[in-house]
Amino acid sequence: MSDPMPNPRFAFAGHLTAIGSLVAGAGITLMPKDDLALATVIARKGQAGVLGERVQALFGIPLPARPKRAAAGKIAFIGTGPGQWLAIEESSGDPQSFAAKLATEFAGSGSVCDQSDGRAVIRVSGPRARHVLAKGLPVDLHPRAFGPGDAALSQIALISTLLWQIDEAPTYEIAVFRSMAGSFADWLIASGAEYGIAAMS
Amino acid sequence: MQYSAFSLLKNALTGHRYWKPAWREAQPRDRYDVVIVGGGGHGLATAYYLAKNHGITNVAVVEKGYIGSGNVGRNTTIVRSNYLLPGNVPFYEWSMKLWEGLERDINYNAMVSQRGVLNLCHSDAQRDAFARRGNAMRLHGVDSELLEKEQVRKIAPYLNFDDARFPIQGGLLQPRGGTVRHDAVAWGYARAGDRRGVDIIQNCEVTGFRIDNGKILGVETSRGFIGASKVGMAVAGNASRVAGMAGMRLPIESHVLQAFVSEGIKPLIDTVITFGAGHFYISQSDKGGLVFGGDIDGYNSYAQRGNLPTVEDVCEGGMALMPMIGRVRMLRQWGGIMDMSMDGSPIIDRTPVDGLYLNAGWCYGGFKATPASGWCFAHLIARDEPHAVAAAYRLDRFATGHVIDEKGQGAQPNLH
Amino acid sequence: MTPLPQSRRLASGGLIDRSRTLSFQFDGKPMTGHPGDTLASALIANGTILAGRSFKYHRPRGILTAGSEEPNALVELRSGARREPNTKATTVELFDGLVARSQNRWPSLGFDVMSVNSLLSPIFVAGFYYKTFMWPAAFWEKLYEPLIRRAAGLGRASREPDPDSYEKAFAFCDVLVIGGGPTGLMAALSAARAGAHVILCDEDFSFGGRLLSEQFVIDGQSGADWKAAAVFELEQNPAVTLMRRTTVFGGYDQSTYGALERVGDHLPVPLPHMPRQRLWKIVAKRAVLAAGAVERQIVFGGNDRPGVMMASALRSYVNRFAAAPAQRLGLFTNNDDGWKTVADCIRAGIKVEAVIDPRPAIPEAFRQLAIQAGARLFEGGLVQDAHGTARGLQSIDVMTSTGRTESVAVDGLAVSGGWNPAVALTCHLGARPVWRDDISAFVAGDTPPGLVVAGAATGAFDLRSCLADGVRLGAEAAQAAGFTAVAPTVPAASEETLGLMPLWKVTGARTKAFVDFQNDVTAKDIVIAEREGFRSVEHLKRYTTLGMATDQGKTANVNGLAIMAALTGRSIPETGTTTFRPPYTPVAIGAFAGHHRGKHFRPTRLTPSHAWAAEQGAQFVEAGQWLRAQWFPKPGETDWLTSVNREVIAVRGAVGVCDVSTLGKIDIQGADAGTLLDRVYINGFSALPVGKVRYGAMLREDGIVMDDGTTARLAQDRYVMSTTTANAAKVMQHLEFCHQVLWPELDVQMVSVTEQWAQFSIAGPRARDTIQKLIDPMADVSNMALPYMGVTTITVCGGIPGRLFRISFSGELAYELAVPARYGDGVIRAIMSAGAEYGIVAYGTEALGVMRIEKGHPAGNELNGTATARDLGLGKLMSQKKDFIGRVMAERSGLTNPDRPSLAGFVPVNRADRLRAGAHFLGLGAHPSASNDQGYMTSVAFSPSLSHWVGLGLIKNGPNRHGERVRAYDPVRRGDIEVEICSPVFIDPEGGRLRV
Amino acid sequence: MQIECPFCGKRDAHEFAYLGDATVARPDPAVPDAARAFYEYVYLRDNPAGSHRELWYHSAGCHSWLVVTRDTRTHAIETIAQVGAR
Ligand SMILES: Cc1cc2nc3c(=O)[nH]c(=O)nc-3n(C[C@H](O)[C@H](O)[C@H](O)COP(=O)(O)OP(=O)(O)OC[C@H]3O[C@@H](n4cnc5c(N)ncnc54)[C@H](O)[C@@H]3O)c2cc1C
Ligand SMILES: NC(=O)c1ccc[n+]([C@@H]2O[C@H](COP(=O)([O-])OP(=O)(O)OC[C@H]3O[C@@H](n4cnc5c(N)ncnc54)[C@H](O)[C@@H]3O)[C@@H](O)[C@H]2O)c1
Ligand SMILES: Cc1cc2nc3c(=O)[nH]c(=O)nc-3n(C[C@H](O)[C@H](O)[C@H](O)COP(=O)(O)O)c2cc1C
Ligand SMILES: [Zn+2]
Repeated sequence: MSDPMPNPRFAFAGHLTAIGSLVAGAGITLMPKDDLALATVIARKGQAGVLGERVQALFGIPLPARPKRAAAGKIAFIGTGPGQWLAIEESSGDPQSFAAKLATEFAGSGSVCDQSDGRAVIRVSGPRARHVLAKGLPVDLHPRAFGPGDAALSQIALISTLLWQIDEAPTYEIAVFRSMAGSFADWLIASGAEYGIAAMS
Repeated sequence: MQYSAFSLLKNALTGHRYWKPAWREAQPRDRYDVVIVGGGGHGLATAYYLAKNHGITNVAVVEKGYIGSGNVGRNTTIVRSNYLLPGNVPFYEWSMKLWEGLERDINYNAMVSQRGVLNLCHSDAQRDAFARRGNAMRLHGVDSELLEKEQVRKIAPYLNFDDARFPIQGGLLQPRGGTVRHDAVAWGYARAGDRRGVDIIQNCEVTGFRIDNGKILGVETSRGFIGASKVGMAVAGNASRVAGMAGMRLPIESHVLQAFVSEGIKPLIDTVITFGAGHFYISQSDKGGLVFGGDIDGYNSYAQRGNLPTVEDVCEGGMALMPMIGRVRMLRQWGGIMDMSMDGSPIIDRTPVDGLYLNAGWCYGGFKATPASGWCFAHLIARDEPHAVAAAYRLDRFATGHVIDEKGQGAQPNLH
Repeated sequence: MTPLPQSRRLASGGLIDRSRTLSFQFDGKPMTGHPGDTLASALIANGTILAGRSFKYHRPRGILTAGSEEPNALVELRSGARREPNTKATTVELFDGLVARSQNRWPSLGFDVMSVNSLLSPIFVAGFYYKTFMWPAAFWEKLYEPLIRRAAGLGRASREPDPDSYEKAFAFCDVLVIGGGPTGLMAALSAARAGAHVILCDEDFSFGGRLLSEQFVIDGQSGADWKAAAVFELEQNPAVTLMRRTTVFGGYDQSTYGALERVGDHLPVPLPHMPRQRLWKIVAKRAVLAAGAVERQIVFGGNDRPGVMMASALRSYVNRFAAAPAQRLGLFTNNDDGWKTVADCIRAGIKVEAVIDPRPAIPEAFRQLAIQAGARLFEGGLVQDAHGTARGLQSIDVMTSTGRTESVAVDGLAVSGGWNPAVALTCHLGARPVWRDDISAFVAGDTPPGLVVAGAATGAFDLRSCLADGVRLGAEAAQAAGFTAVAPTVPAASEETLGLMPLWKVTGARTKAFVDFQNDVTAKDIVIAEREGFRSVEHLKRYTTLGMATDQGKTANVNGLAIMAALTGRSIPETGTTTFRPPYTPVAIGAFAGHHRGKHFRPTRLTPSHAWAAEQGAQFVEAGQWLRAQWFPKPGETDWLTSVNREVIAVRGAVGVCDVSTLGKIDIQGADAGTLLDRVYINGFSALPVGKVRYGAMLREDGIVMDDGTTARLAQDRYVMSTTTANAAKVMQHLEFCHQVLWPELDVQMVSVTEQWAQFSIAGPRARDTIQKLIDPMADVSNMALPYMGVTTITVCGGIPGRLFRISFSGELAYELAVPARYGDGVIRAIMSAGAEYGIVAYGTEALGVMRIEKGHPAGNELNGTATARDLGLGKLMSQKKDFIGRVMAERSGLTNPDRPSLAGFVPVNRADRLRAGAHFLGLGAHPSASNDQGYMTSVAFSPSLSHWVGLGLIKNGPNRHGERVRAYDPVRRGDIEVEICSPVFIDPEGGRLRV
Repeated sequence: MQIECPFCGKRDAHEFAYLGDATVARPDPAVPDAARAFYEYVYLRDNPAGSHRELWYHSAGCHSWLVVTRDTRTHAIETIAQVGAR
């Protein structure tokens, strides 16, 4: 046991290099969100109410019953299905312990599963973000139909996606299965190229 | 009037004034020995072979619309006998043999074009599966060749060999496979049947069966009752509806399959090519249109039309396989209602009703079967016993477990 | 060559930008035009009359229309890889450097050898090919068909990959307005004023529709000025999206519309990163179809001669494009609208020689107009024949109302046979149009939910009603989408009349009279079709090919069915129309594919160790969507077998590591997790102790094996299931079905964790030694603490939390180590260095396959969707004590017959022989025939341990025939060898190595 | 075709997997003629032209199984509900 703990390799590593020279006049800005702890939380049979109370008590967050993001501080819950949520902890130093903590807190009312590595999350923002996403997302992102706090489970370029809106900039965050981060980045870059793309890390 | 270059010339000289209708506009009579429900390829072929092979000429084909308005007139015209399972190979090969002699038999040019059918493979496992299939075909005396990538390149150099998501590794070729002009099959059988005395009754919808004591007496139609000693159902996508009129439930769902044709272009694609990994197949019609298709839309439908995602899916396959067709335009899309059976294979059998026979479950592959289906269904109706090459197509096979599942998808019709 | 001057360009007027000149080439000839021109208008301005050749007879053809209904003027646009066959010159927006070439002619458009076909036309009538070419049989493929194919088709597609890119996009709106003529503009304004989110599409590059082509006055302004103001207002409204160059080509279920935007087609090549075209999928709450109407032909002799043009098109060329298609014009119209041509020609200085109007009495105003134009007026007259050459029209034969025939010299003939409302989009969901006698045209019948029709598309052929329709229907659409419409004001426009007298076909023509121009269907073909019994319109269409060309008969179909109606004595509505299908105008296949071509055809899934494997020079293989390392060639290894043998030997002799993260992983929790597993697996899981792993197989409800894999119990109420790579999604769906649909009462929670974990198989006698070096030093992984089929949680590499499963696919002492995926890359590097001293190798899917075959584990090739658990030797697992999915159906006689092909091992009798998967088994000496077929080889591998090939296969009664010899018959690869049936387990049948 | 998932909202049918007839019910394996009952459950379908109750799975969305009542002649959707939420 001499070697130090290996460095993590994040899902978008090496997949955004094609942005290269597309930066001019950037209509969208991409930022991989490698610092999120993610966990799926599913209510146990008949325990959704109890679970909701636990979440409210712990985080001050009302569990959304729809595809919505409810957040307080560093914590957010997104409705991903009937009785199912994706719990998120921002700038998490130790993603595994987030799930572990939730599991303990929700024992008996919710089943928790760490997904911090299962989903790759990228932030897409900028004046052209809606135009770019319209090239793949079959969901109306017009402010009248979709705003901060809204979320959607859908598919972009044949890749299952969970998208939520953070602010009116607009800023979106999109979670895809980790293994598809490369293909998703390819699509994002191809679709955003005409508007210019900047990448932030 | 016999069709030939000579008769064509002769009529050209007389201003084409003396051609006769290809088939008479028959009016329903009170009764027939046999009534065939459905004026598609199978129904018309059945009537023809009843007359020709069994001497039963007091036959009517009743069709709710115009003949050929069903799937025989809307399919991608591919004929082949590259099947895998023992229940299927002899039957489809018999059909292939009948195609080879069809035009002289019925005196109608159906443009049987044995230009070859090439299935592409993209992995070792697929190649092994093709070897298994090719060998099964050879065991029954059917032509099949397993091709290496370079041999495929010779046949179709324009395929995407360089930049493919699923690189082409080889293929299975059936040189005798090819295409047949869809409409000509319906018209040719209709004309040939008519010449042997068969009545072809269009715009006559069967609305019920008259059954007494478990025995068929005839059919109720939109144009009145027609008596018959025997009745054969060959209504493809409408099988459940029609069989339902006789109180039967079938192991069938009706689904839409779309097909597409491009604007006419000069010869580009000389064989039939199927890209299984991309759900795409294509050939070029003699008129120049690229005729192509892919998967079924995937839900029960009688609407005879499909939706946009399937168009996209099919064209994605096309562009992935042959990126030079990007600027060729799709001219038309349409759909046909298919009788998707629970194991992907057809049914040619008696029914619980005495004298009522069923021909159904052809899925998206019954065009190639047209001659043999007609031949075997006629045999079954005439002799009340199955023809040897169609003996596996029993209705009770689902209950007994003798299913014929080429794709191994089980009882989910939209996956066959 | 310097371009010639634009000899037919009118001195003034038109909506072209004369300040800029664009150069282009047609058939190599340099020409010029202006922005605002189409290729067709520029050709006309340059005095080009001949534009194409027809399909069958190679007849010379001119430009007939000014829109997307054009049947004649089809060109090959651009060149090389960008060559676009069959492009309508009438819809191509002129750009600088445009190159176009005429089609279907040889050697040149002016002199086409194939025009002899026209002489053979008495033979080439409708359906001729069905009647001949039957003898001798072999000649079809060799002679007749190649000839027919070469003659058929119009343009040539490129044989090179399309270099441009395409994309798709989604749009949502309250009101979609299809068509931006006066009706559409008004509808969009009215909906937008109510606050609705509006999308307005027009296939043209300019909004305005007929306003651009007619001399209209609206609210006292010119049509063009009114349009400019309307467009300006719409542009200022952020809730309105204006889409020029965008054809709505199809209507689909639940108000989804397909539209094609030609983003870069008006440029020589698209700009960098600009797609050539974009496919829009528009979901609209409401839609207003304001697509206008298409003017139709009249069938008379020589009506296809270059120089014959639709009257409305002629006005488009004159008014919009300032180009004169003729200098001495004849006008043949059966309605008032056609008369607009006379006034416009007077204004443009085009001589109208004659007006032939079949109506017995025409309004006095028109009579005056004819006098003003100095035109001869043939009231109640008919054009019987038009005469001319490829270079243009020379004269027309007019049959007067008194029955005399007179010849009039003209160089152009404008024809108006009336108007067909553009109803196609109302019919895409299956509705049929209905006949209206007052306008002699089909109009929309039932419309799809949410779609209304407005303006000329409903048969309202006067501007006033069009504007009023737009106002009303735009407001209603907005209202239906939840908005409050403001009080409508309808702009003022002058009155118009139609006064149409139906006229389909002129009798007594002496020359060929065409119905469908592109496909060369003549009136006589329809007569023949009728005679031969092809009387249904659908039969007529298919037998003669009427309406099947690239224009889908937009100008022709109604004439064809009217002629058939007359022949059969039925009315036109009884005769009916053929079916309208999408697309409204043809759409490039590339546009439907969008981004999904080449490597992007389907998403690619990469394993957590992908980057590392690529560094190692791994050979990758597509496994479904995944890319997996197939083997890791070492320098000097040139063939795959050498590498794979080395990898296998290393695993069996020392240790190897393989990324198995692609296997599906499903986390299953809840009080009833075990119960659910009991019901989906054939064997039991509720009694599995915590910390243990069990192999399980699951069936479909029809009794056939669906998938297999191991499931570990992590806690009393928590399991993690593994599935095969291929079936991961299918199994998840199945479990959700079982839970949500069949047994909702169970307390179970499931989620896929496939992507959360990087999972490595570490296998071989030194596997434990290797593992030991990686894990938390406190953890005990001895055989006692973690025996075969045990599972434990650990930390590795100084703190990475992981799971360690003691399971083996290879048959060796083996572990599967799962760590969070982000550490996959680091951990495989750590494993490699930990194992270095033992000679660790990385192995790929090939070596994995070899070892599983050596161990007789069924996998993908055996789980073929037709094999039962018994067939695969898993019969013993089928619990007798409980119900499970597939249990009942698995007992059907056809599935329990001992003669079914079942799993066995195979070795070549001559050990040097190679086995091949896909070979069929025949009895020794049996004749190769289907009836002697006993099964087939499913999987083969070269076993480096045994130094010969081994195989698995399904053969009749396999388990009871070990020791027997059969033939492995493989004619497609010329193989035919003797093999011996044996146990499917070739290595360590007692399983001792697993348990050390 | 657009299907309005009760949880996710309106989505193209492309996002869903189709299973078919929702009116058939898995028989009790303990009934005496279980073989017959299962045969009918697994294989026989009414396949009506008209209103059809059918199962769809929102595979690219919330993973709900839905019962959709849809007219097979027009594709018009009458009702949609989460399975079990009758
Ligand atoms: C898009 C598409 C592509 C295809 N491609 C191929 C292919 O490449 N190769 C291949 O082998 N197969 C293909 N098929 C399948 C093939 O077309 C069909 O399996 C076959 O045509 C079915 O047999 P049929 O010709 O008798 O059916 P149909 O032509 O459908 O005949 C059935 C007839 O019954 C009539 N009918 C229905 N109900 C009644 C009633 N109550 N009373 C009276 N008449 C009634 C119908 O109107 C219809 O005319 C394809 C099918 C489609 C839709
Ligand atoms: N008097 C007559 O006989 C007669 C006949 C027809 C038209 N008109 C005149 O023409 C005008 C008709 O006005 P309107 O607005 O109804 O029709 P329009 O022809 O002026 O406009 C229709 C517009 O729709 C577009 N379009 C058609 N199909 C489309 C599609 N699928 N996708 C996108 N765009 C498409 C066309 O490019 C065109 O710009 C009136 O001014 C009327 O007086 C007169
Ligand atoms: C093999 C084949 C080739 C076809 N080629 C053409 C064609 O060149 N032009 C055309 O308009 N339609 C073509 N069609 C489509 C038919 O017009 C029609 O859409 C199809 O027969 C289904 O009928 P429906 O659309 O009337 O329902 C073709 C159909 C088939 C089966
Ligand atoms: Zn959903």
